[in-house]
Amino acid sequence: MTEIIDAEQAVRNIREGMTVMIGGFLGVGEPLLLIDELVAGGVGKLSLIAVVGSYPGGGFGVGKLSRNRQIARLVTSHIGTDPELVRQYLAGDLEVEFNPMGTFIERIRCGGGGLGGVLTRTGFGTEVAAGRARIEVEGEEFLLYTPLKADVALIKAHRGDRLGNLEYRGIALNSNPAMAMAAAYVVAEVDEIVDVGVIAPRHVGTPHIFVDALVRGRDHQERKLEFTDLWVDSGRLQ
Amino acid sequence: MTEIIDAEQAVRNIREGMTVMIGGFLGVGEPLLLIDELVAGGVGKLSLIAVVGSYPGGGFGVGKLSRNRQIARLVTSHIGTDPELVRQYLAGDLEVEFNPMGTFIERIRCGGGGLGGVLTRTGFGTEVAAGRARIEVEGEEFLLYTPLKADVALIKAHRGDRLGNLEYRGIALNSNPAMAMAAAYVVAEVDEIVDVGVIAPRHVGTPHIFVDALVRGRDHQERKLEFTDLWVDSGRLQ
Amino acid sequence: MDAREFIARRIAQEFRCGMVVNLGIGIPTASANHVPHGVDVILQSENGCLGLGPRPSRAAADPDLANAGGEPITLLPGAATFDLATSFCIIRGGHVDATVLGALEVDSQGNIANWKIPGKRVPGMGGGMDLLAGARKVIVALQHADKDGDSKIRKHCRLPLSAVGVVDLIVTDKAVIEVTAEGLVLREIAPELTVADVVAATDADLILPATVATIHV
Amino acid sequence: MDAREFIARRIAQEFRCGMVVNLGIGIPTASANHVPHGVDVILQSENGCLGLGPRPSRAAADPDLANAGGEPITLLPGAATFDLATSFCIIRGGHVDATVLGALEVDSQGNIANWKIPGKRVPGMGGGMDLLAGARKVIVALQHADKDGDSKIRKHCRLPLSAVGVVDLIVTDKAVIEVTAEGLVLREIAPELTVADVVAATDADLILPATVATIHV
Repeated sequence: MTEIIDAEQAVRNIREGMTVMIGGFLGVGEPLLLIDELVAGGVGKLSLIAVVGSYPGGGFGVGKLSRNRQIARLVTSHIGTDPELVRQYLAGDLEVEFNPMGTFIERIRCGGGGLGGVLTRTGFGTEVAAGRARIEVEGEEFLLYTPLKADVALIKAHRGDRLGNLEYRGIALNSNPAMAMAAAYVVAEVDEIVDVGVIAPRHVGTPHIFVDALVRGRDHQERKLEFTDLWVDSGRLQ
Repeated sequence: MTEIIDAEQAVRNIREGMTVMIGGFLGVGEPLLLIDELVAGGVGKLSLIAVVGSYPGGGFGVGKLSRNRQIARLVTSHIGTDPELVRQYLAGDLEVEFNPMGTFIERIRCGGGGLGGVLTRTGFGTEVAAGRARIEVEGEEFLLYTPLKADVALIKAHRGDRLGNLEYRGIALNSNPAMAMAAAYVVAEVDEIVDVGVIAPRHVGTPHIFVDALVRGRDHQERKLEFTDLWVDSGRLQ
Repeated sequence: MDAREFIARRIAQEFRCGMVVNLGIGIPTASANHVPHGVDVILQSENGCLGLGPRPSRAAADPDLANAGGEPITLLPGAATFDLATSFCIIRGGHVDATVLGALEVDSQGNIANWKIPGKRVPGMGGGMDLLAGARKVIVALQHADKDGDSKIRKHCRLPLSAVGVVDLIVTDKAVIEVTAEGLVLREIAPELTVADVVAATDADLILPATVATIHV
Repeated sequence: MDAREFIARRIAQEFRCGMVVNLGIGIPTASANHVPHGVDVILQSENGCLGLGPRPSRAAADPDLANAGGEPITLLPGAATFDLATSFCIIRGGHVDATVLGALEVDSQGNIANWKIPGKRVPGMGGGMDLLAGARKVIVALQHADKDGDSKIRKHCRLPLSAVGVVDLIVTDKAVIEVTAEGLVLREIAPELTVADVVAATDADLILPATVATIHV
């Protein structure tokens, strides 16, 4: 059963040392309100699973967690947009496991979908292949990556109905649907909460059975202002 | 580039001995018009990949291909609904490779998605595990299944736009989106063809880059009558 | 009441509010008709939905909506549809709380055979093996004896297995049997039977607890 | 014209109508601004869309629409959005006709290094390794020399590789070089240069065909 709670309650279950997946991609589709609460709570030594780092320049969305030094370990595909992550990594204060992005998301899908791992050509002949199991299939070798799961996933969708069904919008789904399936406790931040039946069955991106808690975040208009400021200030929008 | 053609043209590329994927599940989401044309053309010795057999009782949808003895080899999860498939299989006239349904669809997704294979617990301790490679991942063993691809996929969607983007409806998507990615030549039968822009980007189930040809099939109302008759005649609808 | 309805009714008593349940074809599907009022189970169909509703009227039947047996269905408010790849992530990933499946045989080790009779009946496993491997609880619905009167509850399955050591509960027209690490425990018997009747009708050894309840349906 | 625009303009000449193209951040993305009129390429963004349009106005900017560099985008009519799992099935599965990526170094074997400078710069590979492994054609956009004047077109890459033997075409401010089984073939040179200039500026050996064209942008 999905409960509708506030952001502060939703992150209360996250304790030091836990593995937390956070959905989104450079701010877009990130649960910004939940991240703010996680920063406010200050819980440390998190093992974070996030596809990329902060919006370029740092300090936005998941970038607030690195700035607040709450991450001990990071599984990701890219940290270059977050100077703070790069600094902590080069200083040896942060352990980072780099994954090709397609491998990263597929590992999460395997974790949620009960598959034993990912077999991919990506990375052959590079240092990411070092020490990794190679599996021969029909005469060709593939690298084996293990599934990823988490204690908690903080995800973001456009709308949620009162049962917990989620509808995504634009390209803001990115890593969210996969993470929704791969964590023991899943919190979804949404722009609006609607009555059951408003989201048509074929427009449900994540079925309610995966969603433990629903949190009303900023609405679409508030987010439009927030991203417009972000984009204009960083020279990406005229 | 997707061409809009008729059903007869669309199946003309299918030649004896080819591997053909056909989407759908017991009639629902099957490209019924394309199957009719394939039966009319009579091309034989097909290697068919279809998740299950005919609508129960046989002779409907893909069941027309078995009745017309066009299938030499079948990769599937279930043939029990089609007496003709069962008969040909028991007589040794048809080679059948049985796959657990979840493994079946994941093999196709691997074929389309460039992954090396499926690692699954399903089937351990059963005869489907016999002779199959076992891969140990983090101390647990998984069965390895190879990817599936095809020369041609015949799929079915609700609507297609003039570019070839497909929108699915109800539960009729089933195996269609995966098959769309895994064949060299993909034909989609749709209830209606609409202008570009009518299908919103987030409602596209299969992007047009996967669709080589679009065929206008029976419309929704015609299909409703066809399925009502089927269901009433077989005692599944009052 | 016929045996099939008896079994379906007893199985429905296993359902709890909010459970995600996948029902096999036949008796398992029929059990949905007997879910107690106020218990909302969420029915999953492996061909691609969560939130299966009752059968449609002829007017409401939709050519794009059917269950895994090919029967027309409705979707309840709050339902979700998805493709097979996602459907089996749900199933294999442990997100289905319980599956109810028919079987040819089950045995003392929790093994189940339900996909073929070599040389005779070879329907295929469909989604059954994935459900057996992935569902958190496996309930098997079957008649206690086959048509020759032979027990389907075996010491060891004779037919090709569908999964090893996965069955949690066996519900037949004669008994409810729990599969434990120690073996099969007889929990309930049909009203007209004695414990001795059930033991005699069962090939597998049954562990008899202090109290064996009577099935009420 | 600055070197970056020169490279972007030349790369745009590689595009053909109907090609599915993924463009990396920087010069590759800029090449989209120079696609010849009438050539409709289908731009894929690995964070989840096909059918990327021009940048939005402030009024049209949408917090749910950005490219893989975090920049606001529009979607063209006929666009499609999807999650990362599907996006990388498209990429790894060979459904992207061409990718254009920046690089730190490329070499005679078609190897490419573009994801880290050990101990100094460690951004990570992002979606780059998957694009290199999966795209049908790999075009590399880079300045011919680094800021110390050192050639980035190497006999052998010195930096950690991103992929082995995948590069098809190298476009720099000085030359267009094709990667073949025999080695690097010099196809075109910048207008103000001679073949000798380019050979001198290149660490890798260049195969010189009978005619070397001049780049027109």
